[in-house]
Order: sequence, then C-alpha cells, then structure tokens
Amino acid sequence: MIFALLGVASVSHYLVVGAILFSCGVVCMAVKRNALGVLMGIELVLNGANLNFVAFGSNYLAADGRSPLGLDGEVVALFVILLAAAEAAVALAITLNFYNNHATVDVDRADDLHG
Amino acid sequence: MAEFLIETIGLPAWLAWTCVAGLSAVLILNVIAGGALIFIWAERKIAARIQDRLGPTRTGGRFGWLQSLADGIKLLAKEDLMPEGADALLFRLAPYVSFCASFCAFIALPFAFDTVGQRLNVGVFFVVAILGLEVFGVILAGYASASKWSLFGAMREAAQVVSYEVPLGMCVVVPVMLAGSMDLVTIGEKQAGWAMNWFIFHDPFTFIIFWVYCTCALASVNRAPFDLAEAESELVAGFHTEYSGLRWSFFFMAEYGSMFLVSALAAILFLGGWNGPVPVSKLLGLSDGVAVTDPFALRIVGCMNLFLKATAGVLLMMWIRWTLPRLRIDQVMTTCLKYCTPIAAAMFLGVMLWQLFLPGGLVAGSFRAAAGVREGWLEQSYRKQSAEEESLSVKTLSRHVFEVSR
Amino acid sequence: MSQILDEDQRIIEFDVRTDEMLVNMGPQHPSTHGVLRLVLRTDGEIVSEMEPHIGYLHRCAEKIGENLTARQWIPYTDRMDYLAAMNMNLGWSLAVEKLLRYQVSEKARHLRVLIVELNRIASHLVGMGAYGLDLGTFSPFLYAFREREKILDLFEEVCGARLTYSYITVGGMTADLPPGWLQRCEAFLDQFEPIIQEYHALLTTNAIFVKRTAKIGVLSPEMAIDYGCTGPVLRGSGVDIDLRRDGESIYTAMHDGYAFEVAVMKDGHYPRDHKYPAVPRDAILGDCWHRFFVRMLEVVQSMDLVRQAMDRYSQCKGALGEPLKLAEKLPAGDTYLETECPKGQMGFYLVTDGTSIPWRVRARSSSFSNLAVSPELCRGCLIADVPAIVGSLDVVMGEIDR
Amino acid sequence: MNQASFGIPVSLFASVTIDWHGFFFLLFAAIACISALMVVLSDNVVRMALHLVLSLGATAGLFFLAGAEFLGAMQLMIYVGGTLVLLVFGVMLTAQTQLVSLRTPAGDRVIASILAAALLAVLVQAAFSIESWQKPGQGMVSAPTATPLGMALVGVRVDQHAEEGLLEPKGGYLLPFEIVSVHLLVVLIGAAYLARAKRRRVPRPVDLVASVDSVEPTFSGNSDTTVSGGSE
Repeated sequence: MIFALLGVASVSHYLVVGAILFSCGVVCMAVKRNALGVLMGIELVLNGANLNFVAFGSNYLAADGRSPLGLDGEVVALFVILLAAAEAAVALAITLNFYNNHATVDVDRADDLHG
Repeated sequence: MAEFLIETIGLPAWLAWTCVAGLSAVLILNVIAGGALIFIWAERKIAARIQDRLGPTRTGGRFGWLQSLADGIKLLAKEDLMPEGADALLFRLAPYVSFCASFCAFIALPFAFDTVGQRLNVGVFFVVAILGLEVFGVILAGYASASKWSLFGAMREAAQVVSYEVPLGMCVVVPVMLAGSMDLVTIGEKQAGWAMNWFIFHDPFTFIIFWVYCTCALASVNRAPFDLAEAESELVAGFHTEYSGLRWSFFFMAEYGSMFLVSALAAILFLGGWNGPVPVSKLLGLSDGVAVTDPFALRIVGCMNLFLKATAGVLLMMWIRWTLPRLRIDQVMTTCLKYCTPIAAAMFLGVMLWQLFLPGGLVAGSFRAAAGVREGWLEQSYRKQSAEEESLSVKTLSRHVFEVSR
Repeated sequence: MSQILDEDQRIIEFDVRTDEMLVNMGPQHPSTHGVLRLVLRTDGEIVSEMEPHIGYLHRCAEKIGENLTARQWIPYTDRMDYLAAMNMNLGWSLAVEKLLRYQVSEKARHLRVLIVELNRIASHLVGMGAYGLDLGTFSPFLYAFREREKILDLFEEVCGARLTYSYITVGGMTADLPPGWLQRCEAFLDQFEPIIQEYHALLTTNAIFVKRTAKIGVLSPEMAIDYGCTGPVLRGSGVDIDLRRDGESIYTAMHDGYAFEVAVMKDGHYPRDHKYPAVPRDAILGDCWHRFFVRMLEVVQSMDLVRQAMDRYSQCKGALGEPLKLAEKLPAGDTYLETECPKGQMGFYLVTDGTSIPWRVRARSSSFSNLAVSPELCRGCLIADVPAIVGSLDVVMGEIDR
Repeated sequence: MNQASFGIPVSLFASVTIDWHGFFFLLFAAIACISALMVVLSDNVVRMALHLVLSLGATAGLFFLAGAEFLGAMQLMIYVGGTLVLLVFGVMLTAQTQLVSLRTPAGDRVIASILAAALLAVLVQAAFSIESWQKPGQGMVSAPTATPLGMALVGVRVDQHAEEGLLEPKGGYLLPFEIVSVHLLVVLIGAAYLARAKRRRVPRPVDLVASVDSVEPTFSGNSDTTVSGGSE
C-alpha cells in the first residue's frame, strides 16, 4: 500500500527538509542578481536552520518523547525569526538606498568599492 | 463523531477521520459562503433602508431573499476576463489566496465552547496571523492585473494592513492577558456567567480598547471608511478593477468572511463569546458554569449566541459604511500610528496595572467592595473560575517554579 | 510675504527614487462627472501634474444655433447644463430679449425667478450629493436625489419634462403654472427645509468630510479671478460677486424687490440670515469645504427667493403674456449677457445680421473656466484629493463641451 | 449496519492505516521544498515572493506538526505576514519592467547547482548519520509550549529541565530577550535612517495658497479686482 510510506516523520526527515531549504537558499543567495532575490535566499537559509532547531527541540519527534534540547530549540528559533525580521528591515532599507543611488537593484552593479 | 462512525458504521479509522475532517471543512466553508450570501443580501437591504430605498424586493418571492444567489449565478455566467498584460498565473491565483486566508482563519475560531475546527493553544495569534495573509492575495491581484489602478489599490492595502496589524495585535493581547491564555476557547470560557464578566466590562481600559479594536478591525478588513484599496471614487475599483465573474466574487466572499471573522473575534475576545448575557443554562441547572451536562443543546445555543454577536458586529460595519465618507491614505495612516497605536499601548498598560491592583474586574471588584462580606453569585462564579484555571496557567507555573527553586 | 511662505512650506519627502506614472482618470471613471478625462502625472500617491482633457461630449451646439431661430435653439440650451436647464433657458432668453429690448410681464418676471431658483436648488442638490459620492459616501447622494425628484415632479407638472424643460423662452414662458402648483411647491419647501440639517450632519459637519475637504484645493481669490472662475467657486474664495445683484441691468431688474444676501464669507463669517453650522477650524477660505458650503448656503438662499417669488407671483394681477414667435427678423447687431447660473456665470453671445437666424452664437460656460483652474489646484495633492477638488468645482460636461 | 454491507471497498480500505502526522509532514515538506526550488528557478521577483510565502507557510505547518504551535503562529505572523509584505512592498517600489526579472547567467546556475547538490549531499548524510534521529517519534502529545516559552523569555524556566529537579535549573532568556528587544529598536531606527528621504523642499501650491488666507482679501461687490494677498 502506498500509505505505508507515510510513517516516516522523524527528526532526520525534518533535517532533510531543512537541508533542502538551506541549499535552495544558498543557491538563491549565490545566483540571484536581484537584491531582493538575495534577501529571499537569506530568508530561506534561516528557515532551513530554524526547522532544524524546532525538530531537535520537539518532544513530539524525539524518540524517547523527550527532546535533548527542551525549550532551547524553540527559543533559539524564535530569536532567529525575530532577528530575521530585523535583518529583512535593514536589508530592505539598504536595497532601497542602493536603488536610490544606482536606479537598479542588480547587486552586480554594486561595485563602487571595487578597486 | 469519528468514534461513532468507527464503532457504529464500521468504517476504518482513517476513512472515518477523513469523513469528519471533510465534514468540518464543509461546515466552515458554509459559514463563509452561506454567510457571505446572507450578508450580501443584508447589506443590500440595509444600505437600501439607510438610503430610503427598498433594495431587492422580488427575487425569491418576498424581500428579495434570493438576490445574492441570483447574483452568484449571474457572476458564474459572466465572461472571465483577463487583461492582456496580466501575469496569468498570479492573476488567477490571487482571489483564491485571499479566500483561502479568510477560510483558514476559521479553523481556529470556536463557535461554541467545544465547536471548533481545531482547538489551538495559540488560537488568537493564529487567527490574527492568518488574517494578515489575506493582504497577500490583494497585493498579488494588484500586481498581476497590469493596471495602474490595481497597483495603487494594492500598495495602499499593503501599507494599511501592515500598519494596522500593530494596534490590532495590541488590542488582541489585552483579553489574552486577562484570560491568561491565547486559546480562544479558554478566553471564551473565562467570560461565562453574567454579562458583567465580559471582558469589555472588565475595567474602563478594556472598554476603551474594545473600540480601538473595532477601528483596527474595520481597517484590517478594508471596510469603509478605510476601504482605500478599492476606493471606487478614486481608483475605479482598486485592486479588483480588472476582475470579473467568479474570481471577483471570491474577493467578495473573502471580504465578507473576514468581516464575520473579526466580528466573531471581537465577540469572543470582548463580548463573552458564546456566553449569553444571562447564564441561563446555569440558572436552569443544565450546567454548573463550566462543566456541561447537556452539551448538544448548549452547543446550539452557544453557536447562536456567537452568531448573533458576530452578526451585530457585521451590521455595525455596514451601518458605518453607508454613513461615513472615506478617509484619505495619509489620514488612515495617521489614525493608525498617531491614535490607535498609542491609545492601544496606553490601555494595555492600564489593563496591566488594573490586573495588578484590582484583579477581578470592575464589576466583580466593586461589587465585592460594596457588598462587603456578602458572598454573591458573582463572587462564587469568579472563585470557581479561578479554581479551575488550567494547570499551565501563570499562577500555577510560578508556584511550581518557586517550589522547585526552593 | 516670503517669510510666511517659508514657514508654510511643507517638505515633501522623496523616500525612494520612483518613476512618474501617467494615469488616466476617465473618461470612464466613477468620479469624473460624465465624460471628463483627467491625465494625472503621479509620483506614488502624489499628483505632480493634472491635465483635464475635454471634448467627449461636444455636440456643435453653437454651430447648430447659427442655423436655427432664437427660439428654436432653446432646447439646445437645455442640454448644456442639463442639471439646471431652466437657468440655461433663462440666460439665452434674456440675451435675446436684451437684443430685442423686450421686457416680459411682471408676472412672468416673478415666475422666472421662482422657477430658476427652484432649479438652482435641484442643481446644487446634485452637486452636493455627487460630491459626497466623490468622497466615498453614498447615502447623501440618494438623499439629495430624493429631494431633487420632488423638484423634478414640480417641473414636470409645469412643462411636461423632467430634465430638458425648454420652459422659459424668449418673451416669457411656454405656459402658466397649473392650478394648485404653488401649494405643492410650498409644501415641498416646508418639507425640505428641515432636511437640510440632515445634509449638514452627514456632510458639512462630518469630521471625516471636513478632514477630506478642509485645506484641500485652496483657490486664492486672485487666482480665481485670473482663471475666470465664477459662481460658488468664486464666492467660495471670498469674492463677493453675484450677478443677481451685480449683473447687467436687464438681469438685476429681474430681481428688483427681492431681498437676498450673497452667500459669501465677509469679515470672517457668512451671512447670518439662517441657521448654519459653524465653519470648522481647519477650513480656510477658498478650499473645497468653503466651495461646498457656499452651495449649501445657496440652497437656503434660493428657498427664500422661491418663497418671495411665490408671494409676488400670486399677488400679480394680469396675464402672463405670450412668448414671442420670432419668426420675423431679429434686429442686426450683437449682444452679450451673463447670468448667474448654479455653476457660475453663464454668458450667451449672439451676432445677428438682420435675418431671423443669428449669424453667430457663442456660449460662455462657467464650468469651463472653473475646470480650467483644476490643474493648479491639483498640483502636489494626493490622488484621493483629485476627485475631491474636481468635485468641489461642480462641473457639468454638457456645459463645457456644448 | 456493519462492515459487510459495504462489501469489497471497505474491506480493502480497512487494511490501510494512515499516519496523519506523516501524511501532513509529507504534504508540507513537499510544498516547502518545491516552493523553495521555485524561488531559485523563477526570475520574476513577485513570483519569487509568492513562492517564498508558500515555502514559509509550509514551514509554519511543519512547526505546528512538530508541536511548536507558538512558533508556527509566529512564523506566519512575522515572516509570512510581515516580512513578505515588506518584501512585496519593496518589489512594488522597484517595479520597473527591466528590474522585475534580472536573468541569471546559465553558467552561474550550473556552478551553483553543483555546489548546492554537494552541500545538500553533505547535509542529508549528516541528517541520517545518527541512529536516534531516525527513529520516529513517540507521538507523545506534549504540553503546549506557549506559556513555558513566555515564562522562559522573562527568565523563568518551567520546562522539563526544571521538572527533573536539577540542582540548578537552566537559566531563562531574560538577557537575550532584552538584547533582542533593544536590537529590534536599533534596527527600527537604523532602517528608518537608511531609507530616509533625501529631503527636497518643494512647496506645494496648496501651501502657497494656504499662506494667503492670513491676508484678508479686499474684495467687495463688483469693484475692480485689486489684489492684496500674496501671489506665487
């Protein structure tokens, strides 16, 4: 039966999802020329990491019903979310400033300090 | 219900659960879709009465009660237009995003003490968060329509909704603080008993913050005088300028769904939720305040209570819409940032201090003071409630911590 | 002066380098009062430039007038300011009468005042209701139309038409009032008087309405005169001109013996002959609120004039007089006459060459000049202010395009 | 009414049991991963934003599944609601046709995907490297974490570590919490400063005219139009 596949959700599987998000984010950061695309890549990376924290900290997923991290996982994830929001605000402000000065959001054009 | 299916009919467990889940989903969908139909009809009749007209009179015999259904059929038959320069995928997707957001928020909304799609520990938070997602459909619609008017509407909506989430969150936090829980069911249960137990009458600050909540809720669901995103005299029709037929009606349903949602949220957070102004069931001995002896009847009555309160809220919105002119975008922002946010913050602090020094609310507190030693019904119900606080409430927790650290 | 300017300058912040956007408001747009097309050059929500494009309703009325006798052209004047067709009829009729040096009977004079002022009420009601619509409130519009309907009913009794009356004509009126009409008119006025307070409550004194109109589209008196603005737009800027008092003798003579005070702010207050709400603190002379308020005051003023006219009309002995046939020749020459219409000063110019058909007909439209000032008023305002400003000018496209 | 009356279908389905947690995990995981991939693959900024929202929303769903309800709601509210609207707003402000899609060179893409594949391989290997991580969870429904989380943030730990009766309960997060709040404030000010306007003084005609009203116009009747007010 196909449904047999379903009994899978373990910490490892959460980690794999986190890894995929993380890799996508890394590619996004590396590849995108649009500053906003780079920003979105960062968001993805942070999310992948967050997923790991949550998976490790989840009692529900822990094999013995008690996660080794306890609350720490969630708290760290919470801080990551907050800081990501802060980061997005600043990054957006930088992007807008960059756009003001260069009339573009192409990060490849941000080479003013290039010798 | 699933147990009933499994044991009596003999369905396998997964099928039974799927059936129940599907049934719940359909029920909630009907609250939105049916609610929207009724509210659209009601809005037309109310608007007509306010404006000295009759409104729909013929469709469906009397009172034009089938008018919205007829409209729906008309919309179904309408040509589904899409502008040439539109981003086809996003254009098609946008109405569903809006509608889904509006629909999803109902998952965590309790209609009575145990009639809730999914009881969430962070119910209030969830509902407010999902409500904020509705704006995404609007932004997508505005962007994808390839129309300048739509873009204007979307930009206004984005600015407005994001700003109003701040005071809205502050208003929502107040009942959370009073109830000691973000669970909507718990918040509702805390207000059981007489109407004086409702959080709106808890103290003067909650009374004020209720009206702040109303303002912010009005703004966050884009109803007049905050309907800038679709300001018809300025932006033609704002973000849904280019929409027609069924897609357009999805925006409408989402709008009416959210209207009902914020009204129901107001009812649960401030107006006692599914508890009537008089604890009839308790007086009749059907329940002892919290524990329920005849859940089914009480559930129906509770649902009716909540629907009545929420409908009253929706009607209030309609009344406002057909009375007031529209604000300008800078005035909307001023209202939010200069008035709503500071007032909400101040009231939040006020409620906090009140909780610290005069716990138990205005009526209960002053009643106790006035009645002196007399142990009234109010007193008793208050005690009972505090005795039955959940094990994870702040008091228990702190006591626990205290013991542990000792 | 320059110091005042420096202090009052507001800083517009350009947060982001944005592109200017050209937006077409109209001709199919809910708030452009017909087929007006406004091309907005916007930077975000701020309108940097606004240009009205007109001509969508052009029907060559003036050219047609050069092929018809003076009386035959009356129906075409109906279709200029179709919201105040009686006033248009009157303007043209008086112009021709001025050319002919003809004076209508006393009874016709009072009847003309009565009808024209009644139509001024109807026109201002539409202006007021539509202005509410421009600001996003629907109900006052229908309240205004409800009362206008009653006026139209009265007009229908008089001349059979509800919009294009052709009632006032050269040399008098097409018909006398039907029996009992004065009582019905009186009843309407009695019923209408308290309703004005409703309008004040819904619009004039409404906090949001004041916020949306006060200090918006401020038209200085000198700019108003430079652009040739007339009517409530001019008076809203505090310029005390009303042709019913200050016009040519043939027109002012029509109002001989009538007592009315021009609705204009003098020495910081409006004429105090009736109850009206106080001017809100935010409003400054010449803004949208004042233009709107002047119209509201003129409604009351016109009601007063209608009552006076009814008195005088019913006291008049003698016949109304037959209108002129005008099949014979008009004297050669030219004449120009401006009258005070609800929208402003409407002028008719005609040159005759001795035949019965004018050689040249020209109409000077008040809405045209009033609209011309809108680009000045809209510069630097928000998009939402554009309908508020254009609506406060209360233009009628039929009159602009002719 | 029993099983037999339904005949074959029921007996067929009866052999199936669904692990709902697994089902929803797969659903959300698939949405999250595919959307993340779409973020990488699409060039249009707005579509990227849409896919990012989907991905983040599905991640919030995963948080809910893992029992972190508060975090899930937080994710929806802050990330999806706040950050994304912020992003879309940025997109709108910079929405020029040539900017909406800046194409990535194909070469970059190939290199990046090779690198990403390598990274992914390492990460996946790491994910399955520890035995205990692979065991499916007990499915024990734990107590809601919102309140302990709140307590922890104000410096009081009430979660299991405290329950175990450790001699020294783990410290709370009061200091990090304070730091984060100050940080947010700093960011707020900083962002406002960075994105501040290049101020240009542009007099609005409205204001020009507004300044006139202090001067009383000297009009009366139909006299000649003498103007004493200010002009532009």
